[in-house]
Amino acid sequence: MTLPKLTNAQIAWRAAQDIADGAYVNLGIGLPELCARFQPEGRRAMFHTENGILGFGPAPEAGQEDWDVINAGKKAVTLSPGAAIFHHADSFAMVRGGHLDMAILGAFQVAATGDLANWRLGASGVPAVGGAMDLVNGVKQVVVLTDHVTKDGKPKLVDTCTYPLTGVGCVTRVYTSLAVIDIDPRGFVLREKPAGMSLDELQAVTGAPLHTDGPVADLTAPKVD
Amino acid sequence: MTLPKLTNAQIAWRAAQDIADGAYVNLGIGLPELCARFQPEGRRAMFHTENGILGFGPAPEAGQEDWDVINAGKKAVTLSPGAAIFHHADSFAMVRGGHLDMAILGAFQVAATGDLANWRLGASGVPAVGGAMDLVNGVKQVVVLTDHVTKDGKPKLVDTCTYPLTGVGCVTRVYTSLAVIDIDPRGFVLREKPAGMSLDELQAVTGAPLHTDGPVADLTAPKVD
Amino acid sequence: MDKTCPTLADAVAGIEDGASVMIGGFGGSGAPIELLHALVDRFRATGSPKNLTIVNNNAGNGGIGIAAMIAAGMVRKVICSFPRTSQPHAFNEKYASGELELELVPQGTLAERIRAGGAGIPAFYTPTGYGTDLAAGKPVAEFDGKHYIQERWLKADVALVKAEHGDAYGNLTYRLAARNFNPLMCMAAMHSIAQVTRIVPLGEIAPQDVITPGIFVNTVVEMPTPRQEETRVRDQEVY
Amino acid sequence: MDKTCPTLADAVAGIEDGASVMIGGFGGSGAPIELLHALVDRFRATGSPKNLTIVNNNAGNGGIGIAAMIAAGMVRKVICSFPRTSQPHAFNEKYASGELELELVPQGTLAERIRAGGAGIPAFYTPTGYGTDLAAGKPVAEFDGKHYIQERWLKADVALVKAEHGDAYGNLTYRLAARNFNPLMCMAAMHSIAQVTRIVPLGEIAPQDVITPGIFVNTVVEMPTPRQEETRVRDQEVY
Repeated sequence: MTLPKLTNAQIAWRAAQDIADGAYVNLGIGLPELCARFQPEGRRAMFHTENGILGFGPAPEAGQEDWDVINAGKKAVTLSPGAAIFHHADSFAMVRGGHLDMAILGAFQVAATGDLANWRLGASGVPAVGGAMDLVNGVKQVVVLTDHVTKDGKPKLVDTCTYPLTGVGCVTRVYTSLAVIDIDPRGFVLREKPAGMSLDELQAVTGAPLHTDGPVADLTAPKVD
Repeated sequence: MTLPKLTNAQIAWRAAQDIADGAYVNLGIGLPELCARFQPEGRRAMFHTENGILGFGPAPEAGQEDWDVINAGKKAVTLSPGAAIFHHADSFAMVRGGHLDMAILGAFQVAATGDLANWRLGASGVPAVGGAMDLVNGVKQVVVLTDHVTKDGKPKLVDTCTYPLTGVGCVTRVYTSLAVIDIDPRGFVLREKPAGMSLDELQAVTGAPLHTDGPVADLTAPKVD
Repeated sequence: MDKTCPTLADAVAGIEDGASVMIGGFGGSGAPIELLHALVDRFRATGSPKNLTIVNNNAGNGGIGIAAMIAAGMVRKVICSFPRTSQPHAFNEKYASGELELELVPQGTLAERIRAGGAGIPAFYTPTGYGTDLAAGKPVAEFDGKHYIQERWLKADVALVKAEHGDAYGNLTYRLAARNFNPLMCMAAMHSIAQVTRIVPLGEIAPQDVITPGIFVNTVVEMPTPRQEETRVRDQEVY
Repeated sequence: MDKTCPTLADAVAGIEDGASVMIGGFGGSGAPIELLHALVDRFRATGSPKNLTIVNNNAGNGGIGIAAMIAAGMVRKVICSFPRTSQPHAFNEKYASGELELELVPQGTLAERIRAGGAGIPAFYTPTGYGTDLAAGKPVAEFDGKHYIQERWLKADVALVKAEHGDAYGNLTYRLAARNFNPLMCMAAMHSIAQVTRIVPLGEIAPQDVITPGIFVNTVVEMPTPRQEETRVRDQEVY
């Protein structure tokens, strides 16, 4: 079966539609970073990066990089008017102190309890955590962007995470290639799915029960990249 | 008996002779503030004030005050070249974190154990603590400047403080109107006393035993004000 | 996103009865006197906000600012390090009569508790106050052979601060040592209101010169001619 | 009082075997590459300092800076949040062979532990890491119905940082987001050494523009032409 999946850019586009004007937002490395491209017209979020910039703008032209203006992924960004620079303790005061409205992160697994695993696949290899554990415990709303399944087709939305946890009960919304899902005390609550996919088909690639709560909308996104 | 007492300015002068060049020093409100006037030639200490200035200079001319450049006693000071301004948490990071070399404070009582009482005379009245408790627990060396006795002739250097404590075992040196005294595990160790006063006479106005440890020097100070 | 507000009265209109209010400044330096007077005006006109808990290093001087709030009867409790001032009569009278509660906190602990509130640190250990009356009832712990007491974060519903420049995003700078408690209080309050001498266009404050990033500020109101507390007290001004 | 030092080699001459060394920067931004290379030179010439514990957000990239120190065999342990980089081979090889110990710390906890070390706060509570493998063995406490773990301060013998301007008293400014961990590390080390692009006369840094007050700095050395890590790694430079 070929699933009617959104591309990564489309997942980011869909998530970006829910970022409010003026929201303070931290975008994780990789897929979440793409959200910055797709802000709806008339809205401007204030993007935060752990290394001490609030209100940074898009990447500079190649060759115009200033390597003292970078994001958490060590990519060059730019300073928009009204940006602020601060040290790491102040940066994580913003994070831990509940001042950021939203953290948009990637995931290896998300559990129906809101548990998140996104920092380590197992006991081997070199572990690296960065700011993920701070973000999931401090930011007001933690949302995850991810493919709905792993490369070999296994569910990434699960009953219980089998990989080491990043945080306990922290995720409240997931945007996947196949669904928009809220997490509340019942577990996964389906909000959107592709029009061409039945609830049973979606449930078959999801590792924990999908609840519904009123009508499920169609998951759509324009062609973007 | 008229005691051969140093004046307040002379006590401050005597203490100032022991402030090293380049030392970072916090001067308490009142008598300790006078030390800044008496720095030996060729030395320059860096004075710290709790409200967020390091390296302030003398008071401005009357009428030239800038009320955003004040010390902990809310008196106007000036900014010397090389001064720095910072917020209160950073200011007390300097204090609590052991970055200041010396705090020079006043006292109601100092005990032979190094306990200090200087913030409250008893249960009545309005209590006020300011930064005293932070200073005595954070600064590398805490010294006290005080008259040797109270206005009605009672010892201020005592066996056990009867007033509420500011800090436990924190004072290591006391400059009084009649003596220079170190505090070590033995208790008060007399270093200097007026030439015209016997050890017995000094002991009679001191509330705990005065030990000696080698010769006791003469306590002298020029006429200053 | 525009955090600017046209008037001092509008800026303080949302403060509710019983609110905890952090007030910046050390003595008069950095004290948002005009915001406080707008609050006194509102109280006189409407009876609100009352029963306030205020957090400041001091507890008002003379007849203006915090002293005017206390004298007006808006304040139930003061959390501060040093209520003694050159003219402390407003505080002293209400304190002596039992109308005003006092929580005395060492100055560095006060600053650190406020920072902790802003930084999401619910508790920390400090040597400050160990073995004294101000440690009464607080947990004690030993680290590396030395004793420390546990202190809790301090947060507030509102912060009122005085800054020099501010922009529409809420970025602030402070004049010289008027910085003091102000940046910390902006971090620790649910709603931070800054009176600024000048509202400047976005970008006029260079990113590296911002002292309080706008994320910590909700409302910016211009007060181009603030009069310093020290001058007002010298002039025996009573608000 | 003059904290300036004539050469990079002199600046790092006092660092001892077994020392803990905080190294500023995030990736290449704010990384004191030239000071690190002076330290590598000294190790190659004398065999010292060795068995270092280094504290940084990362663990070296390519063949320069921290990666060169690790490859040279000077480093026994790394305390960091994110050892993965674009070219992590120096770390990965020594880590895989067991020659290098790793203490992994969440980035915000790392920053806060360093600040706590500088601020005299021996321990604090944070929600970060609660319920995860990185909380193993740490005390847990509940405040207001939420769980937190206790973290200890982090101090070091030496800090090596990169600043933009510095003066004889040790006051520092940083270039844009090169600030990152540098001011915190200056606070937390017994001896802080700053390479600065320019040593400026006292007073040229206005008091309100000082980012790191000189009390936190012991040695200032001018390095007028620092080359950024990103450029060196792109050029495949190996020190």
